[in-house]
Amino acid sequence: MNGEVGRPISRLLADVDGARCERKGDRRVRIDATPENLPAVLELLKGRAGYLHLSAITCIDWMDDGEFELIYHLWSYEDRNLVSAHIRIPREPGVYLSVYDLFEPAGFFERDIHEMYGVFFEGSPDQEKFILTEWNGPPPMRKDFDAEGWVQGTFQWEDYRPEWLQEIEEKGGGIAIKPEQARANTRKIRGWKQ
Amino acid sequence: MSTTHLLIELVLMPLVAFVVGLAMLLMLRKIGARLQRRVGPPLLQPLFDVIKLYSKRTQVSHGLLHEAGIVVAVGAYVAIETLVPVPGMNGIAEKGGLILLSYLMMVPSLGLALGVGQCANPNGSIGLSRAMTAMLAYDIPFMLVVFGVAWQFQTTNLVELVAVQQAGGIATWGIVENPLLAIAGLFGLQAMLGKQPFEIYVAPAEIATGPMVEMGGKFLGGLFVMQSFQFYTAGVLYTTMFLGGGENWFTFLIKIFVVVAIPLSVAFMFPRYRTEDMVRLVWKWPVILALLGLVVAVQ
Amino acid sequence: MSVLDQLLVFAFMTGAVASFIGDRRFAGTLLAILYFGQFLLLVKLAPLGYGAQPVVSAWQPALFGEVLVWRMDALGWYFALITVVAGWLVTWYASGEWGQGYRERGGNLGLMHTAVAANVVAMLLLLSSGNLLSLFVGWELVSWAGFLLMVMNGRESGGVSGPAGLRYITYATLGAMALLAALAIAHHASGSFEYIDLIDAVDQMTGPTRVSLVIAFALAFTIKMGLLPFHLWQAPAYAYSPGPGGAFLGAISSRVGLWGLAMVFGSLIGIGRIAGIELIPGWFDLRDVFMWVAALTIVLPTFTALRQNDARLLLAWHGIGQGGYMLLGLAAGDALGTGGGLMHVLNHASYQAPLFLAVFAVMHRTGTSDLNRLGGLVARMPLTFLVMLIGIIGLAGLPPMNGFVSKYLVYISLLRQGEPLLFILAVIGTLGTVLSVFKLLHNTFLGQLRVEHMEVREAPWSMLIPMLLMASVVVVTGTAPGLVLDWVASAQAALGLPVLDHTLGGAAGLDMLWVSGVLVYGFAVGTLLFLSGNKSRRVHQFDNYAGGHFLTAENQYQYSDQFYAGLMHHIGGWYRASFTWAESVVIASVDAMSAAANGFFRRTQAVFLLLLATLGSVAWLLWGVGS
Amino acid sequence: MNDFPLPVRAERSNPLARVFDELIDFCRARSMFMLHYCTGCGAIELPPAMTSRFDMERLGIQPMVTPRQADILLITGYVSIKTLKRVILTYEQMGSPKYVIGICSCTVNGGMYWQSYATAKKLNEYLPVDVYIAGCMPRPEAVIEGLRKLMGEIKAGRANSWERYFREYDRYLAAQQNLFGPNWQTPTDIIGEARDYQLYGPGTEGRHTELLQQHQVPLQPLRMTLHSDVEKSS
Amino acid sequence: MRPENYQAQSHPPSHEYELNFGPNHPGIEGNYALQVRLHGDTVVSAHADGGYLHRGFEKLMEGRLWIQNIALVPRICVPDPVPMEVCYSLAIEDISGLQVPERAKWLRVLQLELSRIAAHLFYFGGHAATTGMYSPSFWGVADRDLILDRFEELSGGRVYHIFNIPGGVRRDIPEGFLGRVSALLDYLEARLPEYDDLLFRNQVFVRRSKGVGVIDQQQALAWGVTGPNLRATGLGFDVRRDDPYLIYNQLDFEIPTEDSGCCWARTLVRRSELQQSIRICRQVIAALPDIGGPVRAPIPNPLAWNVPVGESYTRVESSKGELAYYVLSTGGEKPYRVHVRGPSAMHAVQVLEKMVTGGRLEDVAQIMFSLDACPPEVDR
Repeated sequence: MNGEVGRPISRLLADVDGARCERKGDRRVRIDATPENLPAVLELLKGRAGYLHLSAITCIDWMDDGEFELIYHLWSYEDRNLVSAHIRIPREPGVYLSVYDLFEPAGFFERDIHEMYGVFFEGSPDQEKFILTEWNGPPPMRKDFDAEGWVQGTFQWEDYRPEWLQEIEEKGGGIAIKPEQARANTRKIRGWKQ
Repeated sequence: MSTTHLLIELVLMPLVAFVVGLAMLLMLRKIGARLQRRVGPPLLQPLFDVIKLYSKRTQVSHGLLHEAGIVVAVGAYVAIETLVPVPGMNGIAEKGGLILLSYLMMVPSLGLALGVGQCANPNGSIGLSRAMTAMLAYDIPFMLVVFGVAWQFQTTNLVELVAVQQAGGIATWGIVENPLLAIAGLFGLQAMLGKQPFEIYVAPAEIATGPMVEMGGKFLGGLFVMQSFQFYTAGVLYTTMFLGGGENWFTFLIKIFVVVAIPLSVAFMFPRYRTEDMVRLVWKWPVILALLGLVVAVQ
Repeated sequence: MSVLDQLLVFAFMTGAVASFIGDRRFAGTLLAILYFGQFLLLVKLAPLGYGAQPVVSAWQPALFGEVLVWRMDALGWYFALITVVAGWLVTWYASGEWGQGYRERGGNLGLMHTAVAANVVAMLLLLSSGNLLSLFVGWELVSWAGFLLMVMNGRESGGVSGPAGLRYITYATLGAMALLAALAIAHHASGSFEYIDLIDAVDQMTGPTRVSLVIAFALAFTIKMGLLPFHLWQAPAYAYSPGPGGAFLGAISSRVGLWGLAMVFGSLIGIGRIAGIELIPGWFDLRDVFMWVAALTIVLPTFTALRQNDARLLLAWHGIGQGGYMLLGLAAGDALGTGGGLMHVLNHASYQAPLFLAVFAVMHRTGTSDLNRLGGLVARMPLTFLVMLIGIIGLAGLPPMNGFVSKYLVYISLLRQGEPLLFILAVIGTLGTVLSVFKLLHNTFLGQLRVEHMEVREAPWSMLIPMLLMASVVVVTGTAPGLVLDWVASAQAALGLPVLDHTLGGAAGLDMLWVSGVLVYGFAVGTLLFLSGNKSRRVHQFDNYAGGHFLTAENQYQYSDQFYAGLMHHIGGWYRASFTWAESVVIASVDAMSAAANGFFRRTQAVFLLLLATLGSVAWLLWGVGS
Repeated sequence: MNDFPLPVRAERSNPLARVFDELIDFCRARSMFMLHYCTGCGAIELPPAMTSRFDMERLGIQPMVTPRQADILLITGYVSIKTLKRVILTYEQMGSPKYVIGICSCTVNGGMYWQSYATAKKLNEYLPVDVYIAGCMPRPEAVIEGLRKLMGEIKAGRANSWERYFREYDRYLAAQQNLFGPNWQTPTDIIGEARDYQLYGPGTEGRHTELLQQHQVPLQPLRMTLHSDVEKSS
Repeated sequence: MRPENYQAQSHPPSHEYELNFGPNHPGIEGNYALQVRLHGDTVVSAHADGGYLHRGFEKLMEGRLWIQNIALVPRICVPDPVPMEVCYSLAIEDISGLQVPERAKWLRVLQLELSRIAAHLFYFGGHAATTGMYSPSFWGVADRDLILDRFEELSGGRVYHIFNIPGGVRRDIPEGFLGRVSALLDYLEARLPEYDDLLFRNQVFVRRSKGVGVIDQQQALAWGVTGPNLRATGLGFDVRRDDPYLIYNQLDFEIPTEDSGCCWARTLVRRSELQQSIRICRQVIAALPDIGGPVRAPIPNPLAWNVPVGESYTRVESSKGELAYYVLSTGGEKPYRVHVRGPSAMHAVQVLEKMVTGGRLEDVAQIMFSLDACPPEVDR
């Protein structure tokens, strides 16, 4: 059965323009869709192929490309197969349609992506903050948010110099680390804006 | 009885009650610990707790009534202790009686309710509403039991009750003469002490210990004292009604500890009921038992 | 002119003053002084309370050839004392800021004063009636005076008081009919309206006559008293009367029914004879009927009160329930029971009136008596709170207040007579009362102070002092119940009932002096223990445990609606099954009847038609309730 | 770091008073109520410490539900900024003497979340910490050992760091404002409390408390007012 | 946080009021909050409030080496950490095509199931405590500690083992380990009847939990419920069987289900699962001596390991339900994106809010616990 699963999906998606289907593993199928046809793809998957379970929605920030990638992971209890539908939406303004009316779990994932990436989902029931209710900074999961830099700027990394260490240092011992040499500095990481 | 004698008794009786009550608190925790395969607290733990709570630097109060509530809760029990006879000391037990005592035992709860009420915390208020409901529930079988005992021995006077039972020996004990009432009374005791499955008004997982929610320092300490009095009073009252009171302190202490140990042991083996389930249960079995016991008593 | 005459004249004078200048600013004070004069005259009659012979009025007018006689005995004096003190204190209460406020709200203060005074006069006339004829005259006066007080508050009560009053007068007319019937039977049997002749004649009566006489009397009096099943009129009628008027009515007015029953059970027919009328031979006699009616009257209205969300209605329903204890005691028939029942009259008046007044004080300051719109007022109205606290402890019947003593006597009486079921019903009533009054206190004074009540002020002294005076009666007679028991014993003697053997501290093995003493001692010990800790630090109510959250004024952090939700999950269905259904039937029928009566009344032969309509409605009502 | 060293319990000259003080300290040490607040992942090692195997109750330690009832605040692991606000509120609501135990490395310096934007790093900047128990996570034995150490400190009258919060409130408030913004406030009145306990020190008020007082609506306790009192004031 | 408004003008009548379950509340599992509005004791509405345990794992992982993240992942779900390690390792192995030695697979299964037993023992105590019965939690936590002892022996850590790494496990089992595990399983099996007497057959407990917090199968599917909570509605879905990983397809075990979907059913499912896990462990113990070979595939220098470009969505069955990792590598020394799909994220927010609404105050904590949501997993 496993090997056969890929084909029905590709047949199913034959009518949808611009949706490509690719088998990645025993029970994994990757679909590349467009923002326009994704709702149709999902509806087909749910309605015709029994993909009832929205396992997750993943968001990836392709900052260099100026795009967000949204991945909808669907599972079919009947086929025992997992489909990941990928789309890319422009990073600005970062707005997409909600699939809440198809999959109720999307409510949580869209809310999560909204606060972590700032992507707004039209039609989602609740886009209020959930985790970061007391966070005023930019959406932190965006690649251009420098968490380490923020930490350096916010918290005082004063030297750890308790009295006993001061005594030792006065006697010429101990290891004094200068702030710029401390490990808590920002290292260059690919894709990060400094 | 001379006045000096009486005054000494008035001081001594609450004091004894407090000490024995603390020992009962310890017993509660020890029983729990043993059932849960633990060692449990050291011998003087309840005393440490009370002293520590009274010595807290911060004593958060929500107003005069909050403070007065604790005073009433503790004070009313001090008064109650002088109304229950113990071996060698009758205090002023002859001036009251079973019915007075049953009603007087609501006064500490009322005092506590006032104090909690001013804390302005709905958790506490829900706890109060549940405590009141529990009182309505268990007092009905309990008052039936009181009626039955009073009818059985033709008196409501606790001193006479003890005298009658001691004069006749074990055969005239309430528990022998009317075991049905005794069982119903034990049921009522479980609910009166507010232990599982009737622990609805503390219910930490639901209302965060209900009435105790805003109590800290000496307020909580007062509640500890009150609870120790409550255990003691319940034990003594039951012993007086059904176990012939105390011939001497040795047997008396054994009796009251055994009486209190029963509900405390049961407590660790059950979850709590929902309020309406509790009311239903308490209005069913204990009431039926007590009514049957009444029939026996009246015959 | 005997002292009784002076008293009656004084009372008439008070009424006259009230009706002429009652709406003046100083009228309240003047009237309070006049009531105080009545009170002094009653004090002059105090020997009655200690076993003196009845005082007879010099004025004995004849009516249709029959003489109207007024004579005050110990029982009448006892009730009159309560009446006059209640009238005095509620008038005092209304004399200051409350009266002004009432007038500003558009109330007719003069009419209210007049109505209260009329009630006092009518009740004095009734309580000092010396034969059946004067009894009837007094009875009618009391009914209509009460009606006046009930219906005059139409605008302020939002139009509720009118229908409530009409319902009352329907019931009252039925009662009057019954009394008339009793009079007819009595006159037929004894040939006169004198009590003594009737007492003699009762022995010669045939069984059915005696039964119908008892039933006719009982019907008249139980309706006024609001016993089951004739209790439905009372709560709304009292609750929506203007404040002090409602307090007066709730405190004493309906107790004239008990006075009447006491006469019947005591001197006129005798509880022994009533117990002799066996319905199921060996099992159930007429006295048992009274006792069971009383016990059910304790339980059902109390649990109706538990469901009320309006403080006034809650109290009014409790007033009905408390009547059950009085009748239960009276019907028990022995010295303890009747003593407890009679003592409960004073006790009830002493806490019901301040409770009503406290609720009206809260209303005066906050504008509402809806328990869901109040809360936390203890910080703003501490003395009113104190009054209510003492009141509810008395009402709930917990030591050391006086309510406990009278209930205790009733309990012991039931215990000695071996009545476990009645006993437990009485206990259930007490427990229900505890629940209900705690809800009243909690929802009004405890919990979170609502933001719109932050600036509320304590009630003025003109309202506080009368309340505190009455509350002090609760405490004093609770500590030393012997003070009242003396009067009760005299009343028992006057009625020919067994006399209660009592001391200053109480009776039947109870010594409240000691109990109060050890309570004070206990509180002192508790205070010492409390003070042994560090000084407490007061915090604001927002500095509170909320699961770690920050509380603000936007949080609704007060539990008041559905206060006994858990209990109601269990017993809530019982209300729906039996009680509210019956109530709605009666309300609907009474409304219909009132409307019809109103229509008829506007026709020509008004009186006749009104009578007809009332009779019809009464018959229909009886049928409706009975089925 | 410690600008204002705390005095150890002053020895009173009256021997009876000394015995009394020692008794109280002994009871405080032998009866520690800890708050039932699982702030972080270290909380997973508390149930073993409390339950049958390690049985904290034999040392007189038992969990309590609300801050009012508790003596010890166990910060079990990293505190996110959102939690830290609640922790501070909870700490201020607890009755002194109160003790804070920082469990897990994260409370010491942020631990393995040192670069996380969501967690606060050094707990003792925001609250006075009595004992740190390092480890990720410390074993129940270590937790109990830490509690025993605290017991010893209390018994000796040295565990006074709760006074530091009153004496140096401005410093703690500074760190709190730095993290939570200038609008930060709690419904408690620390300065008033410091005055009450005679713990008002030079560091109690300062620049940051001024900022606090500018926007704080002081929550005066609801005093019972009689008729006459209000009349006068209004 | 709300603006600190201490000066509202008036209050609506208090027909409804608010209660905060958590973050500091014994009725909440961990540092999480549920704000409920109540009328009487009936919940009118509920609002889940998370983020108290937010550490920004996904952000942190983007900033650390592939191998460093192994230390980070178990912290995402504290009571049941092994599935996190295994799932993350599986994802990397999937991307890089590492072949895990057979012995390592069996060892992973052993750990996974022991971890599941530990989590379930923890859960029983928690569920019982919400209904006011504390003895099971004392027993359960103590018995769980025996499992932690074995983990400590295996890995050196009681709670966080960090024993699974991409390519296998860190080292082989110590001498006599299997015998000790076997003895532990014997002990646990012997204890089960005692748990039955105390908890699962306790009539008061049954009365409290039966018929409370019901989800039917349709709702469960629509709301994305997984794991034991889904199986309690009668649908026997288990990632171990339906999307098998490691060697689960070679094992003989059943998927216990219940039909009623109430709190009671959820507890019973977990109780039966505990037995099944013991069964699996016994099979592993029986098979392991015969499976030789290494326990770890050779991996490049972990400090300079650039996992090849690729993505993987890997799922395992944790004790709470379907746990999935989406891992994306752009060929760098650090992951470009790691997305953790915890089962609790569904259960503790939408499902909890819906189930609590209309229920009773008494049952709020019980429903929360019976869903066995793990707040750190929600907050990440």
